Amino acid sequence: TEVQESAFWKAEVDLGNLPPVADRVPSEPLMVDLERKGRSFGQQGGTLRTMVTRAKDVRQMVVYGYARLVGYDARYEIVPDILRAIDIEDDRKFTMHLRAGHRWSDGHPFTSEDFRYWWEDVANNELLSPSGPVDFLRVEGELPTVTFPDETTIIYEWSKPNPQFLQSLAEARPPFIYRPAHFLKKLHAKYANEEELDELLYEARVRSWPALHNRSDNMYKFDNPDLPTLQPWMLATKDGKSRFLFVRNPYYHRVDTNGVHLPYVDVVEMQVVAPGLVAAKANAGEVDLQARGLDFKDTAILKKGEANGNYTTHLWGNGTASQIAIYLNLNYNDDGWREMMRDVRLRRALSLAINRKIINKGLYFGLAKEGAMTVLPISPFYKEENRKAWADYDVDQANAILDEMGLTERDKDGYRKLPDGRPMWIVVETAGERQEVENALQIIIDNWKDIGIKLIMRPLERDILRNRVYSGNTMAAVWFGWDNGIPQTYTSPSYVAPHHQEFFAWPKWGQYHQTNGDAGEPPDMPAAIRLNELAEAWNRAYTAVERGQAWQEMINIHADQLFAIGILNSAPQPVVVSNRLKNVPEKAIWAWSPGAHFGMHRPDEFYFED
Amino acid sequence: MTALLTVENLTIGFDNAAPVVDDVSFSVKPGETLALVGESGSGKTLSCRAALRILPAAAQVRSGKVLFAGPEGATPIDLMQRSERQMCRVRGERISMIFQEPMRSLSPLHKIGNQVTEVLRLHKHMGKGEQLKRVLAMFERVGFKDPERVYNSYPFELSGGMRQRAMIAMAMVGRPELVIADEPTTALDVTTQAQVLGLIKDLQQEYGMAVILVTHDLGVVANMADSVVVMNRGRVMESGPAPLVLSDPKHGYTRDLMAAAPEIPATPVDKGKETERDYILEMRDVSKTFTLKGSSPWKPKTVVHAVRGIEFGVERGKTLAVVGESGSGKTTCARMALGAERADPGASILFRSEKGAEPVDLQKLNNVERLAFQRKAQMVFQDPYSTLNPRMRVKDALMEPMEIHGIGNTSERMDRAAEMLRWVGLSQNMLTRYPHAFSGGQRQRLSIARALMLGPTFLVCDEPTSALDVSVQEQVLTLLEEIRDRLNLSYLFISHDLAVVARIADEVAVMRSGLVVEQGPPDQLFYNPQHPYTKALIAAQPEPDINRPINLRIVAQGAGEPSTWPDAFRFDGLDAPPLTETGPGHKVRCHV
Amino acid sequence: MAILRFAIFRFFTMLATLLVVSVMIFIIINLPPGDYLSNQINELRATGQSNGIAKAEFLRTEYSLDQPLWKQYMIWMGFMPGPHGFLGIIQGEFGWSFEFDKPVADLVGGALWMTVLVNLAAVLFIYAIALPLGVIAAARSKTWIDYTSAFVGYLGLATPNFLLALILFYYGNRYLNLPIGGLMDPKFEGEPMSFEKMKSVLIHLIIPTFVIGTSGAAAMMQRLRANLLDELGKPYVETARAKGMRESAMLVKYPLRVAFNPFVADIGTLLPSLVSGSVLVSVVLGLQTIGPVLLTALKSQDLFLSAFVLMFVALLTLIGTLVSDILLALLDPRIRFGGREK
Amino acid sequence: MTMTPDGRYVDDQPYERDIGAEARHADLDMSNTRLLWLRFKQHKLGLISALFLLLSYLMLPVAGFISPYTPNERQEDYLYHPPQWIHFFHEGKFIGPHVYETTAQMNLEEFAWEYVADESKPARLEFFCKGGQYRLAGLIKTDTHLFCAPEGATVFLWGSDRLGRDVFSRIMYGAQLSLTVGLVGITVSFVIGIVLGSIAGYFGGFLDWIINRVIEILRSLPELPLWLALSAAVPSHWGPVAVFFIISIILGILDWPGLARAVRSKFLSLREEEFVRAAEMMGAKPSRVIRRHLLPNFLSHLIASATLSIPAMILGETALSFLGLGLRAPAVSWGVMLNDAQNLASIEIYPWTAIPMLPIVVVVLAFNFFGDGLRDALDPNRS
Ligand SMILES: Nc1ncnc2c1ncn2[C@@H]1O[C@H](COP(=O)(O)OP(=O)(O)OP(=O)(O)O)[C@@H](O)[C@H]1O
Ligand SMILES: Nc1ncnc2c1ncn2[C@@H]1O[C@H](COP(=O)(O)OP(=O)(O)OP(=O)(O)O)[C@@H](O)[C@H]1O
Ligand SMILES: [Mg+2]
Ligand SMILES: [Mg+2]
Ligand code: NI
Repeated sequence: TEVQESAFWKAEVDLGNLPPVADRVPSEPLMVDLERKGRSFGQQGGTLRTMVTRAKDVRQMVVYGYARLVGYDARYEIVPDILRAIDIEDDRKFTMHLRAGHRWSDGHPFTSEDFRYWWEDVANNELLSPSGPVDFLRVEGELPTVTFPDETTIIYEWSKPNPQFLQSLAEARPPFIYRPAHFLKKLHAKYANEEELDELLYEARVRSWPALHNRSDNMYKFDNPDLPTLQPWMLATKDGKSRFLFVRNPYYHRVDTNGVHLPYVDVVEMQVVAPGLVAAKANAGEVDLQARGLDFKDTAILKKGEANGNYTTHLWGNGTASQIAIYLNLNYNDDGWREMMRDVRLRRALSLAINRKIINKGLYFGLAKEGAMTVLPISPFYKEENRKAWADYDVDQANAILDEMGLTERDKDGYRKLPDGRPMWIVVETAGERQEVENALQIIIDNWKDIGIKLIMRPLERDILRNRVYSGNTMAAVWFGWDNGIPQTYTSPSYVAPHHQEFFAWPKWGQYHQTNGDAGEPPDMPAAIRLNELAEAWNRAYTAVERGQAWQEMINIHADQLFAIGILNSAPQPVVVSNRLKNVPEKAIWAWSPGAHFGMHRPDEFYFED
Repeated sequence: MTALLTVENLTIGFDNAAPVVDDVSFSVKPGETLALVGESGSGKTLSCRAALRILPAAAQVRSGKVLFAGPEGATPIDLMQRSERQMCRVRGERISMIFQEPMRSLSPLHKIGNQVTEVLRLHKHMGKGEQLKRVLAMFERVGFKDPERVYNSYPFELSGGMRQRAMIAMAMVGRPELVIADEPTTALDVTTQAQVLGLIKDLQQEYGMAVILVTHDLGVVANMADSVVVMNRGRVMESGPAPLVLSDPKHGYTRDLMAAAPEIPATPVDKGKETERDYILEMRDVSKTFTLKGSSPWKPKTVVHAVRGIEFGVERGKTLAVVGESGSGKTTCARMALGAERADPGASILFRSEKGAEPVDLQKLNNVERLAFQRKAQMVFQDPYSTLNPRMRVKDALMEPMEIHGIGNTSERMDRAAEMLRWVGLSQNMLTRYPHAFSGGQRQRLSIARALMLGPTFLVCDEPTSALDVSVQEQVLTLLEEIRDRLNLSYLFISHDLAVVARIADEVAVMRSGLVVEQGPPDQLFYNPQHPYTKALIAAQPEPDINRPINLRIVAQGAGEPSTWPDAFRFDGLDAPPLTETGPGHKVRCHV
Repeated sequence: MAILRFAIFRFFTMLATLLVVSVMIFIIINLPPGDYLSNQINELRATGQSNGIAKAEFLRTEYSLDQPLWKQYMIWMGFMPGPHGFLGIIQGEFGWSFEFDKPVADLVGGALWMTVLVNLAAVLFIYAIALPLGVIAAARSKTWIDYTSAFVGYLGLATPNFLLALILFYYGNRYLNLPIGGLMDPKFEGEPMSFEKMKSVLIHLIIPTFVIGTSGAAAMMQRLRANLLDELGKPYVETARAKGMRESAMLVKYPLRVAFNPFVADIGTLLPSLVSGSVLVSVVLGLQTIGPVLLTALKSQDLFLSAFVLMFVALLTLIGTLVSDILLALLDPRIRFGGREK
Repeated sequence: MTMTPDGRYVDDQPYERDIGAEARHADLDMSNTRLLWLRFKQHKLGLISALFLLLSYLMLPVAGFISPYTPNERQEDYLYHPPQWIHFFHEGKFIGPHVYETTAQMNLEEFAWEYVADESKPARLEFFCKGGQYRLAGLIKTDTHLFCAPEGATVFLWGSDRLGRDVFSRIMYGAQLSLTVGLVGITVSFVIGIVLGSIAGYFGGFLDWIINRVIEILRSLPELPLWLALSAAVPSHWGPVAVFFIISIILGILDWPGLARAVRSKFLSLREEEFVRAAEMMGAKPSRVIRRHLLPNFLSHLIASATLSIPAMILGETALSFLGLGLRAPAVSWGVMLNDAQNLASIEIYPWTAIPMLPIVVVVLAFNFFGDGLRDALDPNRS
């Protein structure tokens, strides 16, 4: 089938400013068979209105656009997207094939030169990347050999497997291993004319070319309309403050099987509004597609506005492993408490004492799934018993456990005492941004009181909270569970191992790993050491089965050890969809990773029906 | 001819108390002057205010009508029934009022010129230039030497008399049909008073203006009034044509009043003289200059030489009276005598608390000495209203000096306050009132009472009786004399009333333009005045006798510009002849 | 000349004060633990992105954030040259916003105008409402108009701004078709000023002005009323009445001027409040003013950006106090410059 | 009355030269406070307000007794319960105060809770009954409540909130904090503001200069970062009330410059008044002049300012909690409650969660009228 010219660009084409569509799409475009995906074919046109809460969230368009070298499909499998194909040998050698005739949004050909430029002139340039290429390209410290045999082929090769490689490329925030070379060379000392570069530096008021280059090559920020892109929509607003328009990329690489050039929607209008007003504006029917900035507690008001606002509110499930999770800081600076918290029995007792049902009922209308922090059912590693482990409300058992631990002394208010005589007051710090957390803690305060433990809630500013946790000043903190609640065998288990300080239970172990031992402490609990070993094993594994085994054991350890006390998961996330907008799934998972929120549902296939 | 304004059966009261104005009626015809005389606190001011409907909020008009004749032939309108808005067209334009206490009655934040011109702006359609001309002309006529300066001054930069004249100018400049003048000349020296009275008469003749003149000064009544209303305790005691009432008072109160009127005795009374002089206060080479604030920052500063090289002393147990032209620096002198104002450098003001004691220089007191001095020296202020804290009950105001100096306990202070009030002829029940709930004369007596609370040895009285009717004045003067003699008090006594001065003073200083022009014991000064200004003063003293009108010629000559005086006395700019002794204790500023 | 000398003297005091303030501001901004780049790195790590970290480290040396605090201050102020001949405030170089990746000067320009617009509207609203109402409430004290205005004022004062805004937005949109949030219809953004844009801005200003203004208006009204009531009993008011002045004109000319004294004293805050007055309100109402910029800058410790805004506000505060002192002297001739005579 | 033919009028009532001294009034020896009270009594609205405030404050220690529930007591089956009426008549018969039992229904269409009352079975309210434990006046532990619902029924006079807590009870308890702690801040700010303002205004000169500089610097100092820094600095184990208390005081400390400047400028002009000079001439010390002469003449402004600070102080925490500071659960205050209500659902679907606005407005108005009454009583010119 012939690809049809879009009405949107027709005038430009007629004027000769733009080549006809046949010359714009790659010679082998990605053909999308919507029928087979269970969707309907649509038509081009329309403006899709959506809202963000900060101007810098224009980057959401990179997330939503989700044009990646490879990306997840609806079954969470990684398939080529920008790439025509990818050949993988033992997870060791990756041969990437570009689409012939693929072009950047400014019409310049997209070739292996763009990959070479990044690898040689950016990632390996000391000034631009002082610490060398990014981590995911290192396998036990080893960098790949990268070769560019021809215009459309790029080969990344390691001596050992790098199972994270593909997954990273499919992330919501991908490591752009290619850059528009033709555009950036003007800013690169190696290529640019010195005088012109100086002039550019002066204009931009930066002091060195790396600074300017760094600023200009940020493909994720998406705030520079001049920077060529491969995303379905490209930014058309210069210096926007509260409103950004994105128009269809005339060179986009996807076409539906009817020959209609994607994306269907011509223009995306993104408006920056105050966080508190998102629900009000959605209720007034001022958006076509919105989930960011909406909370479950807004559902009632959203439902109420449906009739007048001509939209429908879908409830998606949240993709994080736990909507609310309490992290006892195993690296807390206080010795007595640290030892206490490292005792798994305490964590179990605390978990058992939480009445999850009531929290679910009060906060989520009973629509979330109560349970400990583990993976979601659609993950292959899901086990019902893990979700249930230590998560059934049982005050007596909890009390029994605590008594068994020897914490029988109580103070005059009925709170237990630590062996050193201090009362058992657990200060739980939160980033005071989510009302539901406060409400849940409110219930947990009562719950824990029943087992003689006092919970003190302390909301802090997000950054301050992080700093406090990382330095070991925080006793316990509340955050989401793992971002990625649906890991597959190929998902790197790094985040479930003590590798990151961002897992608030082990900030210092994480630092130790992240800084290669410069800071923090090495893990010294058997379970944590085992997690490390398993992560290692996953890395070294050659087969999916081996990786799966490692994964499963790690998940089981978490379930047993309760490094984070999960409350519930799959919390409903309201998604407001205009009644005119089609192809938006009614039920889906709202996840940053994997899935890039709307991204993996391919918003370029959404269309307006008149 | 029909009456211009008729007040009929006016009764005014406060709260539930007995009326303070009780069934008062009077009327005034166009071109006529009605004098309202009577006891202090008898309701004169309230009756006048009622006519303009600007009574205090608490006052209730219990009955009565105020009829104001419309333009020729129209039926009179009852002002009591008019709307506020309609009253606006009567006030200021057709009836204007001169208030008794000029300081408080002028806005402190606006220049005099602005406040006076306002009347023209409101009621007359004329250009800015014309307004200015007219206001300046009026200023000149009320006796301002330097109208421009006054135009640009703020009220607190003027002397008491100057403010009063500004009020007069404000009332007159719109040429209303009726002027209600409430004690318009209390703060004016007699020459200026004569001038102002002359002005009122002139205007009356020119425009047929009617005047209601509230005054305590029977001399003024005799000189001005066509008819008289005598009030006492809120009631009209007697009224009728002036010649008849003055020459043949029928009512007992009127007779009392006439009898109490002080006069300069026809023959000198010899007051015992001592040779050795024991000064309680001595002022040497005291000058004071002020810089005006009103002028714009880019114009050169206006400097006022309020006092220039004063040299005199107050003897222990004696009274030094200072008389002189309004604005001549009397109050400034008095304030410096109490250390309330800093004199220009070079001055020395010495105070001896006891005979032969080491003198202290008021310019260089430390805190302890100052407190000790303040206990001994007190002041009766010229403008009592503004020196009373409006938010302090009289009780507290009176007790305050004793509190400050830690004398007595509360009940003793209270008793003393009640006692003092009785001394000055006020009821102790007034103690709970706030200052605004008094009549002008009553406030003046409060001021005296407060000054006496501490039992001072040195008292500065700045026009202490100017607002008092003659009988109360008599009572107060007697009181002052009595305690002076009993307690050996010394007074610096400022007054414009020569009769009062003649009665109380042991020595008199006459001031003009910041200088003492003549000084001496009253028996010499009054019977052998040397200086033309002194002569003018004496000539201008009004007497309660219809047949002895003021001799305006002498007044005009003496009161005129110093440059018009005979050679020997003439001032030349800031240069003045020296003070030369012409007789025993008698000094005159002249070239010999 | 006194005023002139006074003004010059005050001007130099102001500079000295400003210097003190700049030190304190710098310290205070650095009080919360961490700094922008560390936070940024943490954030990057938390979102699983390690590839931005190198850049952040790069910025650290670029902007001398690795230096001790006092050196950072000196460099920021321009007393000491930074790397790459980095200039400071006194050289007219306001620094760099990490968060927005732009020179501070470029960044605040537009927002400043919007801020001034919003707050000017609020100030006008306050004066336009509070002045007349305060005067009327005093002149007609204890009447329905007095009570009603007090009630409405306190209602506005006693409702948290955000709740008030939400209520007004919700029902305003529902029944009056007023826009929710923002300062103009998004489609006008970046457009040159036009009649339509003007209209849009005005319509969008209605609710924010009301929300920001009510508390100020209520405050001003009640205080003005109290001060006026004090003045109304004074004899000079009667004099003015006796002149035949209309009540309203009289009130405005005489007592109001006296009653205005405390407000003039506070005019100093007017200027800075034009910029910073409505920080939190702007944040919750989603106005594109300097408020949200400042708040995010502070939260993320975007050092130079927040320091610049704060310095600017401080400067305005100082100028404001200066102006208010001069106005005060003009308003009331009795107020002298200088001390009490002993 | 006599009218003589020559147009004279002479009063013919007997004339005595001197009417004897009047009897001494009783109120002469009355203290100023008593006189003030007598005058205050005449301002009806002020009087009512004062009584209301008095009652409110008297209620504080027994708030626990009056409220049927304790503040954080959750009725898990009654989330977002609408306000319940107290009925007296059942089917036309008077049976005393009672409510009806209700059952919750989840409306999955609208995602809102709905309650159906069982009108057939009246549940009589119990009095002096047992309920959640609380401390009377913060001291005596007890569990007796004035009234509560019988087993199986609930009494939510003003509805319940998201967690099933009784709004009425929470407002009662919230008053304990909102009506007290905020006032501390006001006091601090007033004391500092007035003291420094008067010193600057009265003495002028160098002192004035210094104080003015301090004011300028304080005013130029950014509050926002200060709060941010503070929120990180307060020790974790501090209770929410302690934190709030400190914050109120700091709020007060930061708040005084505005007032100080107003006081200063007013005093600069007042000190030139004649009566101030007169007092000085009598030897009054500066402190006395300030207390007795200057302050009373500025009292109206101060009273108005104080009244106006009250809502700001009650609500100050809502602004602060935005920054992660301010009062927080489990402490209850009106601000905390309103904070919870800051979303559309609370306004549109569960409007009773915004009820705490009412007591704030009422209390603030009461303070206003009380202040006005006071001002009026102090006003010498008043009728
Ligand atoms: N606001 C008030 N409240 C109570 N009593 C008042 C008030 N104003 C005036 N009075 C009383 O009313 C009486 C009459 O006062 P008014 O001012 O008319 O006296 P006056 O004749 O003008 O006396 P003076 O010659 O002393 O000025 C006085 O006794 C005074 O105390
Ligand atoms: N604070 C001031 N600022 C400027 N000029 C002043 C000030 N006080 C007084 N003057 C001027 O000083 C001169 C003397 O004033 P003073 O009050 O001593 O006069 P006085 O003799 O008491 O007059 P009167 O009899 O009218 O009260 C006047 O010209 C007055 O305008
Ligand atoms: Mg009088
Ligand atoms: Mg005088
Ligand atoms: Ni006289």
